[in-house]
Amino acid sequence: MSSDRFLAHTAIGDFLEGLVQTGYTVYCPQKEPGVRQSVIFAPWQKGLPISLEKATVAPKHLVLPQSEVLFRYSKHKESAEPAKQSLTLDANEIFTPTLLFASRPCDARGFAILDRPFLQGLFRDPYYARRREALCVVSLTCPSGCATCFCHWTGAGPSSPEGSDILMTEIAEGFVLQGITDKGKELLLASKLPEAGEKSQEATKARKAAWQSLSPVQDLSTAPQKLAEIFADQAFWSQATQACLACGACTYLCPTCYCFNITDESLDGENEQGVRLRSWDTCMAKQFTEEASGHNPRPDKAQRMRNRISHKFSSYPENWGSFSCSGCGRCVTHCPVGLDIREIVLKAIHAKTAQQNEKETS
Amino acid sequence: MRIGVFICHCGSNIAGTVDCAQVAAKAALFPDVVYATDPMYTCAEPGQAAIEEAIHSHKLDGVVVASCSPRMHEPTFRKTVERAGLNPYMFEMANIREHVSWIGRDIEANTRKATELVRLAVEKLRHNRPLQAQEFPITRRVLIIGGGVAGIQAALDCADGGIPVVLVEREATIGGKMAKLDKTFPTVDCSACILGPKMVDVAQHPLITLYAHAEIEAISGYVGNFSVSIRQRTTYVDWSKCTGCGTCTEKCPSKKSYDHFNEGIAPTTAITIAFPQAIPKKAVINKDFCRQLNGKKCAVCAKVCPTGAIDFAMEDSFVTENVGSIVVATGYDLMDWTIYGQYGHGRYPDVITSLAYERLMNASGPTGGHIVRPSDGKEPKSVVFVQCVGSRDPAIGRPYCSGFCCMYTAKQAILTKDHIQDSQSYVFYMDIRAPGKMYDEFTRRAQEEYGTHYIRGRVSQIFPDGQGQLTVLGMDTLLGRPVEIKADLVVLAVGIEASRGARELAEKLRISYDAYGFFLESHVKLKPVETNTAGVFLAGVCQGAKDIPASVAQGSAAAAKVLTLFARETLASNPQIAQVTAKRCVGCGKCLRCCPFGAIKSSLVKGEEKAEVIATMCQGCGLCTATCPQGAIQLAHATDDHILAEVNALCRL
Amino acid sequence: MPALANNELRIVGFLCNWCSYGGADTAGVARASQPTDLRIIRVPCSGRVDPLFVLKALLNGADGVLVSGCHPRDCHYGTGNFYARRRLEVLKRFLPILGIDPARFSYTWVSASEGQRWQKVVSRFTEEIHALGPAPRFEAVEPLAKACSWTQESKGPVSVISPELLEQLKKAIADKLPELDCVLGWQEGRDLLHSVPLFIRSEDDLTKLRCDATCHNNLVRYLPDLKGQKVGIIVRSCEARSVVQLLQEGLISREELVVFALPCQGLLDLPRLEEALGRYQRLEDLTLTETTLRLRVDGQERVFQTADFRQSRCEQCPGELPAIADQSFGDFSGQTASQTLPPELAFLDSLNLQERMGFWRACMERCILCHACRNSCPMCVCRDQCIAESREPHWQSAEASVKEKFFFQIIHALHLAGRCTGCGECQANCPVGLPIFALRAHLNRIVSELFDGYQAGCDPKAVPPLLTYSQEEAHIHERSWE
Amino acid sequence: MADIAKTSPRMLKGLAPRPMPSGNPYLPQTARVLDVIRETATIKTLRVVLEGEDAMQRFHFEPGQVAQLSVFGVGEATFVINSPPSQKDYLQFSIMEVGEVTRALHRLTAGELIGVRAPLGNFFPYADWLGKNIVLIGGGIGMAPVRTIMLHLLERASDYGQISLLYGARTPKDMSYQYELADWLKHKDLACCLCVDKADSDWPHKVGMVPEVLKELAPSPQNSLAVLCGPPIMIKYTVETLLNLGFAEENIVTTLERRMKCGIGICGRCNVGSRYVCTDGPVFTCREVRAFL
Repeated sequence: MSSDRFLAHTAIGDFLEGLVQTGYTVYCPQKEPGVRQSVIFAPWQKGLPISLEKATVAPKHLVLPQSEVLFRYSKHKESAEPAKQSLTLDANEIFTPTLLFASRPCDARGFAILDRPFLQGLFRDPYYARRREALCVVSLTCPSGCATCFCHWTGAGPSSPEGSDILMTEIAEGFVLQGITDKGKELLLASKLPEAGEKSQEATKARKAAWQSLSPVQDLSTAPQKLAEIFADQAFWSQATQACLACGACTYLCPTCYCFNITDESLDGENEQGVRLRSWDTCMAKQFTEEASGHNPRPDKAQRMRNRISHKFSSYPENWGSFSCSGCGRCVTHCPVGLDIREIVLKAIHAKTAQQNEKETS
Repeated sequence: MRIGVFICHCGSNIAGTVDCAQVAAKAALFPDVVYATDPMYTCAEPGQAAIEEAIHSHKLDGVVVASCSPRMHEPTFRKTVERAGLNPYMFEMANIREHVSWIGRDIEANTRKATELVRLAVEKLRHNRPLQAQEFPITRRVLIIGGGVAGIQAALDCADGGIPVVLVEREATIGGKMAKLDKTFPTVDCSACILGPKMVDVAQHPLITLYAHAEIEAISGYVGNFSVSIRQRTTYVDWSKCTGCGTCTEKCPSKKSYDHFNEGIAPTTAITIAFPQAIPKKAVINKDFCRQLNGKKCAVCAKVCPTGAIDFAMEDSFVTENVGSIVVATGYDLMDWTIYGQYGHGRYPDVITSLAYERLMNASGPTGGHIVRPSDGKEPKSVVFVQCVGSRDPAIGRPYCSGFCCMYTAKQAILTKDHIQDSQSYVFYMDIRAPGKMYDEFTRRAQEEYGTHYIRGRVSQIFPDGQGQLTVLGMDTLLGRPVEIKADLVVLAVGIEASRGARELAEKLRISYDAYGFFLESHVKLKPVETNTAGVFLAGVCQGAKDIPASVAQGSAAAAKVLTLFARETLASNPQIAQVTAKRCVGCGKCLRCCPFGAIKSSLVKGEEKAEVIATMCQGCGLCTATCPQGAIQLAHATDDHILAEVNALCRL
Repeated sequence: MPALANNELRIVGFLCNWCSYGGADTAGVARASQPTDLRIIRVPCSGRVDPLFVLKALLNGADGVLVSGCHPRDCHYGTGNFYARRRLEVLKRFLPILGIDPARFSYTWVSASEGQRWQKVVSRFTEEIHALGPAPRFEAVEPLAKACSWTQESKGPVSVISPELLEQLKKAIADKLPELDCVLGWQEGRDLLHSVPLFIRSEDDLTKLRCDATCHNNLVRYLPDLKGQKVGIIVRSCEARSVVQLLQEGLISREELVVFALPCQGLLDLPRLEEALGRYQRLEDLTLTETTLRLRVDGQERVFQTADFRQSRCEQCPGELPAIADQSFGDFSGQTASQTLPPELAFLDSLNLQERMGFWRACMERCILCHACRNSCPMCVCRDQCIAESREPHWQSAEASVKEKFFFQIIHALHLAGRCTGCGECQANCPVGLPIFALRAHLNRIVSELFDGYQAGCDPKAVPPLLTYSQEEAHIHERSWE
Repeated sequence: MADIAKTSPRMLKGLAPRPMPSGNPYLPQTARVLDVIRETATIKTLRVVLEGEDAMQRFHFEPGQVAQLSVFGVGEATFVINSPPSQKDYLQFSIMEVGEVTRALHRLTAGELIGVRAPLGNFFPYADWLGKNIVLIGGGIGMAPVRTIMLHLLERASDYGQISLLYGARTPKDMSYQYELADWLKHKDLACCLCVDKADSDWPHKVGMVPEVLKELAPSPQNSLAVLCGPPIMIKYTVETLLNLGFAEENIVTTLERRMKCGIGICGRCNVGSRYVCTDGPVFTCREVRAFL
């Protein structure tokens, strides 16, 4: 039996309310006022308007929050014998079921990219794992490309299912929801939504149209190798990064960047206590790799940009077999100085290696 | 860390309103605290010994004492922990007496507050690092400001102790107020006879450099190394040529100058030598009265001066002296008594100040020691002395006692009788304050032997009776009836105030002063000579009312402090100074701009400009730390992290 | 510490060691009874009190903060309290924009002899704080989602540089280029609407130069990093002020700099334009006049009135170019500043304290701490050494709570007091569109009020007002505690 | 569609997933400071004991593996366990005071509680070295990892050829483990050579930088393997010397130091190219990491 369901535009509120009733915390894009309107994934409550625009910030905070408590520590002792103390460590282990509604396929693909290092490496990250298990991703397929996105270059597209539990495609009066994973299918089957029936074909058509509207694909398949080749080409990287402000906007907006920091924060009260926090960090910051001695293996922004680009298009692929970029284009849209990752990668692909240069000159 | 906490009962001073045992029990739970106790007196010998013992037995590496103000005993306890082998800066204090037990009665609230203050101290201590003092050389010279009897005593004691002295006196001669006095109580010694030789000693002492008619322009530096700029106010007489012969003063045609030294009881010439025993005995032109300096043709003095010392073009000049210590002995001035309407606002010539009366009685004064009425030159037969004119009078904001008026009034009454056998003196007094050695006996002599009539009460009005006498109306509060006295002369015992310019000088010295302008000692009881600025000491009335022997004693005490300070070749710098983390410094120079001491310079570190602190010049104010946006310059023991730890201890949900 | 029991409130006092701490001792010695709420932190000098300590306390649960030092002129260190007076007065006036009641903070002077005055100050301040009650907590206040209106009173034109003028500029740069390491300008970015910085190192680079109303980046941001190199820079009025400010602070060297000045009528507000434009794939053509912007987007013609999309900061631009240009091009006459408040500031002014706090709270939920505001600020010279991220000193937790994010914004704003030249890059580059320029605009207003109309970036010889003092402050009036 | 390199993911190759004792790799074990030994002006050695019954007995590690030590409220830093695996009474760490965490570690006193996440990283592949001559070279604080492998090898000296040690420091005062040097010097299975850059008058051993002294000692590369740990600048020049002496790159084993946070190959700090020092290292052959030295 097909799990495809139809969700009328007018029924979104009821559908989400139903999910809230079953215990989900529902996150959906909401328009926030500001200098420019930003679209943020925020907890939904009955009555809140939702936006179907692509969010300004990727929803990775649902699996990797801006900051989270890894554990609390506290030391205890008795007044009578203050020199003798004991320690308790208390890890956070409660994670509530969460549903992400109307993310984009590039957002969802971010989760798939994060899953590998967090879940499939030598160590399994328990915090990520629990949040990820508790998360159900409902992605809205894109009707078209935009000026800055390039998912189709990175091996995906406007309706790629990777990372999503449910894909939803907008058609005339609403959406067709299609279960991708078992989790997604079960959710749809359990829902009160009507079956999509023939509307499924309409959705397929809409997806095809979206594909066709995209700009031409650039072939990035040689990127891992080319980036490895020009790794030591200081001039290339300096040129590519001279305008970079070394802020973290690109990495914090990115659905696939997962660098983090771990710090202790003392919250000493009458006894010694505090938390160990994990918080977002950016590999574009100088302090990221600076050692206590002052030694820094990546002292220049050129080396840091090289690390970021190489990680996405060379070393992550080497380790995990796929790019660590879903082509969402947020880093391009929001870079204060308009640095364009597409341009840098293409330049790298077409850059001449030192050996080639040598050959030409001789 | 292993911190020990000691909650002092201070007898019942603290324990009376703070549950010290409970504070100690709570403190034991604080982070890094391994030992907490509540002794009766921590500062006493057994208390200090107990701290040392605990440091050894509990292997403490930091100590917190909660007791009185750190301004009092911080140095004491630093020494205590140092004796036990700790760095003296691994110590913090919580002030639970002045700031807790003495200002609140609610035991529960006090205990809670004390507990929090202890926690603040523990948090601060947890961020402390051992600090090492640096040694720096000192300039073994002393500046003494003010050449009254206190300053003279301090100067002579220092100089006799082998320390070069720079003595700066605002007037043209040293001697101060004492030089104006006729006799001194209670022995009725001749003031000039006992002070004169000391003044001569000052003039002749090879180690004393005297700047008279000079003022302090600016002071920079710090203990051991002050730099003082002295303004030599113009005298229009080249003192290097002036021999003090006095010819000019005889010939000067401008004979209506106000005579400051003689309190204006008679006019003098525009060019004067203050008095025959003046040190230095040099002439000074009073610019306000000199004809030549006021656009008229004169210059008589220049013509008669045998050495050609007169110089009408002379201007103020400046000298810089480097010294290691400063004694301030700027004395006092009389308050402006003419604010009192009941005494005639200064309109009646026969109502004079006690200091003017001293000049009337003085054999070297304008009247040659004959007591006469300023109005008509007749001998007064009825003299009324009014005490507490501008002292102990909250109505005009002067609640303090001027200290020595009761005694000199008794002296003046006695001397009046000596001078004019058939005279009768009356004294209106509030209380007779005569606590010194032989003092009370002296006031009794005035009454019993010299028949002075003491009336307890205030004078309500003085007015001329139209027949050449003054009517003095008052109240005898002992008898509870009004009194009316016909007086030929009324002498007001005018209250004292801080010498004019004292506040400005305090600002230059960076010392504090009280509401009335008297300089503030470091501790009322235990540091009456020291100030809050290291190396600056106080002597005489500038610190508060006192009589001659007390001033002399304090002058000697200040000298002793200077000699103690200079007993060493070097001084240990305060290690609580600013330190730069070169890695964080971006060389923006904001700290350089703000530092009040010029103690930060820019230096190149690996080709980059970085701030560098000059350790001996930094005084530890921390302005740079508050200024540096990167937190690159941190004041040791008041670092951002220290203060944040305290803020966090108080404010964190 | 648990919240205070009974009715006590949390009041923190920063007292200088020499005067006020002594004054409190004197009060104690005199057994002058006082409320017990106040907790005293002893500091060497009131000049040591970084205003950020006060904000740290206020944001973290203090109901009131009191700073007390020596009376002006009596500072043990000579001038510490003079600096403190300026900084603390700026702080006091800064608090309302954050939604904090300025009555929760006070500063005063108490000498070591003034035990009675101390008693009076403590009692009065404690009474006042009790009258205000417990302070609202930033993290607990109701978020206020409210947008500020961008409609503007005055609608000026935007900059269009004529081809002739551009050629003239290019020629001048080409002439100078041999003696320069590089010249900073702008070029077309990912499409015609988006300009990005250009580092001109060759004649070839020079052909890409573009200087129109789409060029919003403040290039002065790069100058401190290029110290030691000989650099040319193209400036308009706003950039020129940033250059002046850096020169004033000695962070760049005039000798290493060649300034090419262009007139400017105004710049386009790209974030708002993008919002109006909506999602598009291809921008095919752009024609810009002073009044009209014509775009062809995905085959469709779109026309915008530039006046509707002129940057709000251009309304406040004094227009005048500080006298630092080595070479000037075009006509600089004709522009004067309007007296209107920046719209984000006018908006905040229209809110009450509680609403303001709620507004910022809602904003901070969106802040992702990317630091684009800071890193694009030409005056933020600490860069890698920002105290918002350092562990020593440890001003901030890494926790991404609204409180910590807000504290970061406060650090950035306060560090710009008297230094911000109003270029608005902080706000323009915020990916989530937070109106943080309001904080700086408010500080600029305070500085102007307190220091005789002082504006940063106008006079290379001026001293930033918080790095100096005067013994008598014309516009700072000490409160009496009577 | 892009067709990117479909190489099998390398992360999983060769190394089995490593569960942590708590099941949560971020959660440290509690340990109590047993002893603090002042080594030099800037180096202290901590001996710590894992809390809990049998915790020490159950704890296994290999020489070269590291631990993340926590001072709670301050943070974590990475140190090699420099006691040999056979030492079951305590774990030993030598710590140079350079930053916030090391400063806090230096302030610890016996009896205080810290956190330990260990063992992390790979280790010296001593099983592959059987029968070989081992040249151990340690400089400064780099003697710590050398100490653990040295003591481990000496316990089974008969399985190896000649074991020799060259330990250098700046001055005699900068030498750690002074209380053990005499034992090392007279150890029957160890050829121990000490050197300092700058000697005082009663220094009986060699004077000179490690690369120079090494050149003078000239160990034979025949059937030999060099283990080299120390500050980056020393590594750089000593590698050159070893290569000149004829040691092959794959026979020079060294340890890399990078700033680490997670210690489990995720947080993105310690990578050199596609490899993570925290999981793929810290032990590398010179061949693997030459470009990053």
